[in-house]
Amino acid sequence: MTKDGALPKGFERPTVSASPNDSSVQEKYEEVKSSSKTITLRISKFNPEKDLRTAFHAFTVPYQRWTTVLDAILEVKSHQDHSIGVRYSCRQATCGSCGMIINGKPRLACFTKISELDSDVVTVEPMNNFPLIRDLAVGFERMFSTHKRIKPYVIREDSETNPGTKEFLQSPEDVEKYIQFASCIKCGLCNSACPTMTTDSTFIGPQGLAQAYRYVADNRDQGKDERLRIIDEPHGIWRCHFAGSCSQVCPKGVDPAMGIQLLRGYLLGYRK
Amino acid sequence: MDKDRKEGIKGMANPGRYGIERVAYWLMRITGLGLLFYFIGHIYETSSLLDGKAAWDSMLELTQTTEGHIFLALVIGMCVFHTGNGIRLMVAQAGFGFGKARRPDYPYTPSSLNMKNKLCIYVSIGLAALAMMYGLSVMFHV
Amino acid sequence: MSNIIRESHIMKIHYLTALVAVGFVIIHIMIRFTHGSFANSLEFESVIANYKSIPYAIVLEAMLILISVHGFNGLRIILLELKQGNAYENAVTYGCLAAMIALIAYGSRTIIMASMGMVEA
Amino acid sequence: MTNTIDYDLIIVGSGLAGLRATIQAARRNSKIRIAVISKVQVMRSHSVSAEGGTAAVLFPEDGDSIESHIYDTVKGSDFLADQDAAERLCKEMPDEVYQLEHWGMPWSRREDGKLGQRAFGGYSFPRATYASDKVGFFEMQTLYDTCQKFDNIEFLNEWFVTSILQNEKKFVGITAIELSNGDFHTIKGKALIIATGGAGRIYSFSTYALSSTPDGLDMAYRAGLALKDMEFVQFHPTGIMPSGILITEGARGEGGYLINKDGDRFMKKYASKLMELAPRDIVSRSIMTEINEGRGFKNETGVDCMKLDLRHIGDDIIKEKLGGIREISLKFSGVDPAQEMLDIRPVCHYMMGGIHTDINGAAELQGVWAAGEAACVSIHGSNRLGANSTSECIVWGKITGDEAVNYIEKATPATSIPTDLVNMEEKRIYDGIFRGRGQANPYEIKQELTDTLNDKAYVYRNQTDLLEGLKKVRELKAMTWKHVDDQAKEYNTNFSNVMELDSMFRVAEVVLIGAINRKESRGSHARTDFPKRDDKKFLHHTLAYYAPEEPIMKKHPVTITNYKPVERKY
Ligand SMILES: Cc1cc2nc3c(=O)[nH]c(=O)nc-3n(C[C@H](O)[C@H](O)[C@H](O)COP(=O)(O)OP(=O)(O)OC[C@H]3O[C@@H](n4cnc5c(N)ncnc54)[C@H](O)[C@@H]3O)c2cc1C
Ligand code: HEM
Ligand code: SF4
Ligand code: F3S
Ligand code: FES
Repeated sequence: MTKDGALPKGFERPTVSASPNDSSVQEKYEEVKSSSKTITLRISKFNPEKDLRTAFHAFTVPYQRWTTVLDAILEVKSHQDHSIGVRYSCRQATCGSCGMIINGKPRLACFTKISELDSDVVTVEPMNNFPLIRDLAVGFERMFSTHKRIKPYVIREDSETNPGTKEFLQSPEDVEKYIQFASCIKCGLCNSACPTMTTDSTFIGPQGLAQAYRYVADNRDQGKDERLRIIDEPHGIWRCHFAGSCSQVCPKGVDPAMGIQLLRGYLLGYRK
Repeated sequence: MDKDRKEGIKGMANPGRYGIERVAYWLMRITGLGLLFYFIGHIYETSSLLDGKAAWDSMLELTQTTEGHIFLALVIGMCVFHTGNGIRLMVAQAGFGFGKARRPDYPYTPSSLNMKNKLCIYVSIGLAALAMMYGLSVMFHV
Repeated sequence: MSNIIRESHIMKIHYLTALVAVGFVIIHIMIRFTHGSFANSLEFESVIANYKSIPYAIVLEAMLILISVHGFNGLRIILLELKQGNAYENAVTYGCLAAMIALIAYGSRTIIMASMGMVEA
Repeated sequence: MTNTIDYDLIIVGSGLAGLRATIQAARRNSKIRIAVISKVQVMRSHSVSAEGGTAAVLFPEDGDSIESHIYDTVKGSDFLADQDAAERLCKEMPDEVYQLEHWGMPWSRREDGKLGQRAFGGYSFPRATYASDKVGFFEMQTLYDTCQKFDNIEFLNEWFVTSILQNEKKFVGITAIELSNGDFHTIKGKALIIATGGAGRIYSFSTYALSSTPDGLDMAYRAGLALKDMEFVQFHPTGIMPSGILITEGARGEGGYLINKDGDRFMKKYASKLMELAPRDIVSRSIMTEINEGRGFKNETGVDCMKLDLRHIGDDIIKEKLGGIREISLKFSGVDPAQEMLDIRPVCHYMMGGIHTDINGAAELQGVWAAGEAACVSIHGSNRLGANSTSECIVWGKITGDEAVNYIEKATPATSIPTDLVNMEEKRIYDGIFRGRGQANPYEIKQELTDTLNDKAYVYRNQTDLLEGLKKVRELKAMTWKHVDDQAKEYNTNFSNVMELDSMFRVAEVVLIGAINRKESRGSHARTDFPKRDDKKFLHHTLAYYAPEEPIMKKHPVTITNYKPVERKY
């Protein structure tokens, strides 16, 4: 997409002249401001004290090329409806707070630009397959506890150091084997997309399984057998059917589907 | 309202949002179940052998209808797809065919959703269609 | 159930039965073509003749077992994912197991009796 | 309405400092019950955004030395750092890097399998240990995951802590609101570690997470603990336009250039030796000087900016070592750093100041420690060197964890929670804020407040601006902005947003008053009306104590051991 210098969607812009106080840039700016387009933002709202079901409220929001869905939601929260319940923090796709369903697909609000959605109406809903707390905020307790269950840490006797200890040697190639899975920001989008999760809330889920693989693939770790035993249960790794939706929605390129299938290689005896 | 907000079967069977892998996923389920029902029926059907030629023939008659033929053609299609996709899944689930894990670069293209896998799915669907057509041509003597 | 047998063992069986079944199903369908036409192959006499060939009867029996195991385990998987809870899951597991055994028994009766010629005229 | 819970150790804030303290305490004594409380879900703390590196001396055999790290830190601080603290940081850090490595940290490696290090601003040796450009994220993950080993840790996700409770000059507990259901709790504890991070969201153009508001600092401040050196706010030279998201110093560490309108690498004028890798205060000032003298660019949003050129580094190295910023610039600005230059501008990035502590991280109330960015042990003095902050978080996380366990192990039976304090706090937040029916929109007030700081207390400061800023802040404060529309219990972020705003006023005031009082230029604090450093009058820390009307300002001596202040040249 970017190899040939093309810009991501929403950035088809005219060549901006490099000289600064150049009047054309200023004009461009004026143009951007005055032409500021608007979209209709439909936000799913639900207040557990009062409501029996979720309902959509629609707002008109101005946006620019770089406006993200999170920006738009916070714009509404600041100026139109203070009560919107939404979780956010880093606004740069590293904290994993802002997963939600945007125009039908699970995505990070801060990592989805309005302009790339190609739609005049943007609909945001809380993530599916997570218990709803309020409006767009869902409960993560179960995902966190399954994460804990797969023992997500280096298991070996000398993992606590003494003064003067040096590193375990690891080549850049060794790091490549697990770094992809270590990029998980625990946003839960994958769990929300996985078809098994739509009916099975006891499934470990792609997030936890990918983390199990992250540690199994790390050559500093010696806890493989322990971890394999944990995930080899009726609602464990075998409830993945390689539907691939997890990898499709993952905003960080973790590719849980791949991790899960690789992990299965150990259980099927193809890998040691 | 359901506290966990599980999407239920509806969500499971909603392939529109996702890729062909998701379609393959639910086709696999449906064909698996379909085959199981056919299989049970088939065992019941063949058991009529024990009751002699008359019983067998009358049982056969039931299936030698247009609907019966179409149903049989469906079974053939289901069987071919299920087998083809099943073999793909088994190869994939043993961890083959994704290349290696590596540092992801933006924009992220997950290597598990690679062309090889997609191709296998399309081929399975294509083969299933071909087999169904062949089956229909045999059964309807065209 | 899960404390008696690991899920990975079950799934190995699931995959293995599928793989072996592929071969048998191919044989099973190929046999249809040894009779000239599809319709001919379904003639009562040719079917009975097939059953009387002991190797083929063994193929049929194996196929019956393999596919039943595979198919009912598949059903169990789907049902387990549909709903959770101890009682329900036990019911599913044992229900599928029972159905599987019943189907195998019922199918085996046909195969054994047909191959031994215990068929009404 | 009030529920009481009881723990031994309470850790408020779950950034690098909080989690490192948690692990230290948990592994020291498995009987101690630890609560980690954070207003965001624990692993979503601001620390995940740290990008570039963690400083440590790992390769003395290649010519690095602890001594040099100490001196670089002290010199970088413009000699306001407490030198004993800087020494402790540099000495303890190597072991900590290896400890993180043993816990699974995916540090980037050299070909020989050892840890990789890159160049960073103000260092005389490339000693920023890195993991691609997601150092903070991976460190947070390593620490959070390692916490899962222990059963004596309890995470209280999304609990907003509002005040510190004390009895007979001893810490006894805190009050907090559980956001998911709105319940108000008092939590009893024997010891407290405050690790609530920086407060950079008092500036509108900021690299910080949106959750980095000063409520943690404010809670300590209201409890009578001093805030130290708050006038020193670091502006990072390279915040990308228009979002203000950080482009790590590692980008320059890997060889990036800063280019002005004439196509010059203008840094040669300001720091001929270190060029782009001079300390941040110097680079930021250089950029602003260039812009003020008309050699800047205009971003298409109309704001002045400068260009950062990474094109010569090449796509492959950018992908390997700067993948995160490549993603950020592609996504948020539509610029591929391998093809085009990036629009950047100095951006609020770090607060050198914080809760006043001694070298062990102990605050002025018995049983309370502070660590990380929220604390001011004073390692960074008036200007922090890049990569030294994550180091500080980790080292003082560990130290405070240890100290708190020592204290708990021999603590006398807990005194009871004074109900009048709890009632007062309930009144403050519920009657004062939750039931507030003010006329002004608090979100607009917040925008104005943060814009004011951006305008008036930015890279270059002067008396007039600062006074105007203070006046404006007080005007805003006097308006009736205490208004919470949302009266629901569950997940009421409207309520917490207004509480955050409330704390911003007090802390912004301390920043401005500190800046007004310091009539010199030192480190990040550059006064155009007093362009020279003045060691005679101002070689001291600033302390601010809470008083209802206006903070009480005091002075505090700087610890100088080996290095006499000299002029800072790079
Ligand atoms: C974009 C960016 C990049 C950086 N890169 C680097 C780098 O490369 N190298 C480096 O050394 N440093 C870097 N820094 C600085 C460094 O990241 C921070 O100083 C450090 O992460 C602070 O960590 P902390 O543990 O003190 O606090 P934080 O990580 O900020 O955590 C604060 C915690 O306190 C909680 N909290 C706050 N108030 C309350 C309350 N009232 N109730 C309950 N909980 C509360 C928050 O929820 C959060 O959990 C960077 C900073 C930024 C902004
Ligand atoms: C002969 C070739 C066959 C092959 C190679 C095959 C392969 C597979 C594989 C690999 C799976 C697992 C899918 C997954 O985990 O997602 C599966 C599931 C299943 N199979 Fe088969 N199968 C075959 C025949 C059959 C037959 C004849 C039946 C019917 C009796 C059947 C019924 C099922 C069912 C019900 C499932 C569960 C569906 C699911 O898990 O999604 N299969 N098959
Ligand atoms: S694997 Fe990807 S989608 Fe899933 S939680 Fe991690 S980052 Fe989110
Ligand atoms: S979407 Fe679910 S089925 Fe497997 S490949 Fe991903 S976990
Ligand atoms: S706000 Fe952090 S991921 Fe979106």
